Amino acid sequence: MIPERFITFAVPAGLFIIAILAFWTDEPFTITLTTRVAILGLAAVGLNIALGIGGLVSLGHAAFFGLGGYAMGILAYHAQTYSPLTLGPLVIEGTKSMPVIWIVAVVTSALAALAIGVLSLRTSGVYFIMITLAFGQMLYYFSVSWSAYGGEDGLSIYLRNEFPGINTLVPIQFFGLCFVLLCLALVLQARLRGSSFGLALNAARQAPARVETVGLNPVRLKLLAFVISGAITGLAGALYADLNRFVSPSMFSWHLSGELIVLIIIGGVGRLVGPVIGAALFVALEHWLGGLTEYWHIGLGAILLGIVLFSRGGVIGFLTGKAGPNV
Amino acid sequence: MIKKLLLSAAIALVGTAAASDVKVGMITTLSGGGAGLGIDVRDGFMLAITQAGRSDIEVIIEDDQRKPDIAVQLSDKMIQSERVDVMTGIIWSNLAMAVVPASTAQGVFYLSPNAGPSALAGRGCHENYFNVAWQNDALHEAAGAYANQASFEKSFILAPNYPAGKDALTGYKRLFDGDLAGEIYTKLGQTDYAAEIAQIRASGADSVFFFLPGGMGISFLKQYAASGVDIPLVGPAFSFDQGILGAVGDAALGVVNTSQWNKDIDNPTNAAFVASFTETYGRLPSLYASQGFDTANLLISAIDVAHPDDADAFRAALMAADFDSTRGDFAFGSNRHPVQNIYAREVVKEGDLVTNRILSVTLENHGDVYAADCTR
Amino acid sequence: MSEHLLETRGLCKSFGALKATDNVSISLKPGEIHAIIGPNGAGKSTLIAQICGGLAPDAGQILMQGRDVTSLTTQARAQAGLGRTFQVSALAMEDTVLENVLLGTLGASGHAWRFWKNASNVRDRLDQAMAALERVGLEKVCDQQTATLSHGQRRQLEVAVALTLEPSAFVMDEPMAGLGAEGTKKMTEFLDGLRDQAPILLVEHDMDAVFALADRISVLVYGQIIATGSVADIRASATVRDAYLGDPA
Amino acid sequence: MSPILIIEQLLNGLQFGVMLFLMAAGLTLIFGVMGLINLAHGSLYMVGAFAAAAVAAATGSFFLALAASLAAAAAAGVVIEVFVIRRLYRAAHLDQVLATFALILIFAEGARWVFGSFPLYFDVPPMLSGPIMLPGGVQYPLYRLALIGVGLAVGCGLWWLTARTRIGIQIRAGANDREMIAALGVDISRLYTVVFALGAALAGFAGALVGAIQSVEVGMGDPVLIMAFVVVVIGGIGSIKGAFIGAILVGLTDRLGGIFLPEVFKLFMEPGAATQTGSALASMAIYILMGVVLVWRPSGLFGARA
Repeated sequence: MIPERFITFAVPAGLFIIAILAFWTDEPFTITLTTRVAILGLAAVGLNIALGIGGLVSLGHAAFFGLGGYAMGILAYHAQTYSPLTLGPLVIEGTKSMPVIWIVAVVTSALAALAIGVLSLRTSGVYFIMITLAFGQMLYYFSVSWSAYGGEDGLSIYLRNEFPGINTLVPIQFFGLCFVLLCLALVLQARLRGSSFGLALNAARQAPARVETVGLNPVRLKLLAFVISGAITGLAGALYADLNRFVSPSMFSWHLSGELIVLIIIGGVGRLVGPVIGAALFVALEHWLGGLTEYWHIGLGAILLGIVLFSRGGVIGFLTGKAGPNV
Repeated sequence: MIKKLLLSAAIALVGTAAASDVKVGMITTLSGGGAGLGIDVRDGFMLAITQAGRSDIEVIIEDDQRKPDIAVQLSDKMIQSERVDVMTGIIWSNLAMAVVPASTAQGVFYLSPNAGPSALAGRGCHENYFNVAWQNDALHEAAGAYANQASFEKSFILAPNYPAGKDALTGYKRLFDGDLAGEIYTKLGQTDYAAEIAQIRASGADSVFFFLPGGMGISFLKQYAASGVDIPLVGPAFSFDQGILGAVGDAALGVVNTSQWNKDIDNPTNAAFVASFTETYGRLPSLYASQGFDTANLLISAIDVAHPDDADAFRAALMAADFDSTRGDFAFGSNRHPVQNIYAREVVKEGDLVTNRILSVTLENHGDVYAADCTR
Repeated sequence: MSEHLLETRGLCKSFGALKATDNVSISLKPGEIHAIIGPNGAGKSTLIAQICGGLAPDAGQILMQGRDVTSLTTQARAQAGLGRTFQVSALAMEDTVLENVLLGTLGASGHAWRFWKNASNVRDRLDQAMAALERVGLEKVCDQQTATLSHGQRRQLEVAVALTLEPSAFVMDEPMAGLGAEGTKKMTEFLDGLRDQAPILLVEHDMDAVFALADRISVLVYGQIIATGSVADIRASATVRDAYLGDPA
Repeated sequence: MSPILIIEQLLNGLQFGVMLFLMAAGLTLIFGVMGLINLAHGSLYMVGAFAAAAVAAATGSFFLALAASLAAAAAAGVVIEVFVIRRLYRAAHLDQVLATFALILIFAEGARWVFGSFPLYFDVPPMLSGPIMLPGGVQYPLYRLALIGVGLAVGCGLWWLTARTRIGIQIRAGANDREMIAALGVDISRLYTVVFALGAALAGFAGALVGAIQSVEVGMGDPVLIMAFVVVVIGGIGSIKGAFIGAILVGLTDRLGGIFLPEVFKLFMEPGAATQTGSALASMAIYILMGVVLVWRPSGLFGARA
């Protein structure tokens, strides 16, 4: 059995080494794939805070991913066309600066998570799942029918946005940026999990009645977790949009919400680096199975069923021999 | 086993050694909704390559699942990892917008076998981007022109609420001289058109123009036929293509639609194409299959003149369009989009088979209005 | 300030035609253990839920130290000094014993809005938590996962969590349930010593424990308090015998 | 807006609503009785439509096709209940979500594998095709009218089943108290299989009925599934009555919103922009309805518990 602490350090290190090796052997596409792993991992790390610690099975996290993406898309579109964004009396200049875009993405998705959270946390269990799903779909349909930013066709941003001191068009440099953000999010989650807030949130998942009777409000704890979670997933959305230089309503699709949950389960629910393992395996599967057969989704579905029915705790649970938290 | 491995390694070595080979990357939709279109383009394209017996053209085919983000990643892979010379295959305008500008900016040639968004035909055109199908507006404009020829005076027009839908209605209105009885945008992916049909009935229109690709069109046609409304329908070919007609059945009979191709266009290339496609794949070719076939033949004709590494010569060879098209005459306009005839077709029954028959030429040597904006 | 630390006045709650709580007025004085007994279905759980805040009464008031808390939430009542244990242990089973008690200390501090510093590195809280564990005799197992505890230990842990709140009144829902003879004896001794810290409203089925501990007993039958008095009064009461004690169930 | 148009739109909303009800009823029963969230319910809808299209192509009989849709969806329901779902009743919702999501992938690609990528042909029978003149001069498709009738009949049937029959009593008991039903000596595992098959058959039946006027293709169940979720949330989980009222509300909101919102915006905006804004808002109308219901009643209109 492998200690979880080892896995926690080995997985990000492994991802980094693969990217560096790909750089040396001049395989830029492999770097692009590792970047994709880092970004999807980051999105799922966000979801894992709500899901793994708080027990909130959100089937609508694509909403935040998409909002982050559109924050990037809209700002960059206005910068690219040199036309400011006018909202009534408010005139906002577009920007190509990643740090500004990130802040906007984080704030927008946090606000959306607050609104959706306030409504959905009036309920729990299956209601919560269905309501988050429904709100995600609402944003999907809205983005499809709101033609100012391309509607279904999406928005193309011809050049990646800028980060001071870095040429983001070079694959390895952009990977580095995403990797650093992923590591920061992992550190944040680790600290959060051990903090007073994490302790209370974790207890709110397992025994909400207990949390109430010691004088804490479990709904508020979960709401804050949902907001933090949405904000991180939103940041990932902005990066994903930059990776593809393109945003479209498909970033809001409920299949993506489902896939984010899939990433977490493959790696191990509530485990720190579970989402990163999940993202790595998912991207690898997509490319290998996808290369083998057009019908690779059948294989993916079968693998998922196998994980649910026979292996509690995902890859990390298997490696450490310990089942994960119960959500 | 080891021998086999050595052999394949040797082939691989030879493959990379032969620098004059042309690598073609095809990204198209082979799984999920709308896979039928991608499969037709692929089959048409590969039929042409096989018939030409060209072993110096290597085609790498990938499935974009109709997801723009997947398409972008695949194009990164094609360019960065496979180092292809030419790309092709994309079906949908939104995927094309995600892939084409970035690809052509990296020096790759792109030949579009289906999508023709206006943004890439006008100011956003690129010297390495060639459209072998049509500019998106073309078939809709032809529908408007047909409505004039049929002396329609009051049209009800509808399309899904997304950019291609808006282009469609704009295209129709551009050439249609009559008035509009109503103009509505439906939800993308909508499957129930009872409400819209009720509005059509109440509108007093003498004709209905609709652009509802894929499953949407099937639903609309079936429901329209059942509603008892008998105002004549006009639409672009997308809802009447051979793959879809099978699902619509008799409900489509008599509907006039516009297309740049049909299986009864009378030229030897087309006759041979229809026969060999039917024989090879066991089904009739669609519009999309013909576009894939033409794209491949255009490519072959250009490679015979120059290798894509010699970009200027290759580009000039593409521009010459010196190949036998299934459409008969084929030429590019200044923005590298087709200038071609667009026909009005009627859905008819041939025995048990519901299919299309050409009525007339609606627009002759038709280009597009965006060409003037293309300065590159 | 009222001499009653906890009091209900004319509490009523109906579910359709069923009167689960019917004009219940009880009180808890400093230093006492006040036991509520009654047959199954008498409405004990409904009563406790109203006192602790999970269920809103149809009529009547709940007061803590003379202050009306009827409209306050469960959390607010806990912060006002109400310590509660559950009939079925409500504990974070995946967490360690210490973490469960630390949760109580968070509640005592009124909030959990600290996001960076490790929760078990706060000196005061750790001391407070360990003190509570020592009181109930669980300090040796503080690093064990709660799910590995025996049933009796979980009951003790429930009490320890409530202790960290330093409540002014306890409400305990069947703390002896499922404990063996030995466990019941230990728990009885422990509660006996606890009453000086804060009085206890005790709902219990184990009559031996009730008679050993209670200063006062109230008998709840069909949602009504039919008698309140000392152990001797209740033993002697004919009404109670007829309605409840004489009943072999 | 003429009164005739309004009546026609009301009928359309009603027709859409009763079809949603067939989907939502199965979902809400399965959830109410077994506590299971079934994302694959949309796949069963698709199975019904594909089975109907295949049988109609082979036999030419519409009614055989309908029977086939019931049988195929129920059989698919039994198979997935026995091999997958049964292991998930005690599992966390998360596992249920994941497993049924996996089933969606398998069903969607499986259907494409077997039936190919093109939509299938399935049409209304001649005896039900064409329009009919209703009193008041409203011309309305006969088939849609039949759908409304069938939907209402199924609704009554379900009401009778749950309120008046032995299995209905077991279902209601199961929804309220799982221990009690075990105590009554009912074979729980058989009851679960039966309920799941019933829900699946209803979904498949809806798929076939609607498939005759729409296109039968892979992925056709997804949008309906999500709307059915909205219906269940609005109506309250486990309540057949709630599912019915919720479905009619959602059906009417969706259909009327799409037509009337753009008209409303035309009152104070120029027509092009009004159509745009109105359509965009109409696409969100049912979700806004859901939000309002949630604020007002978190456990739905007829839900027992949140």
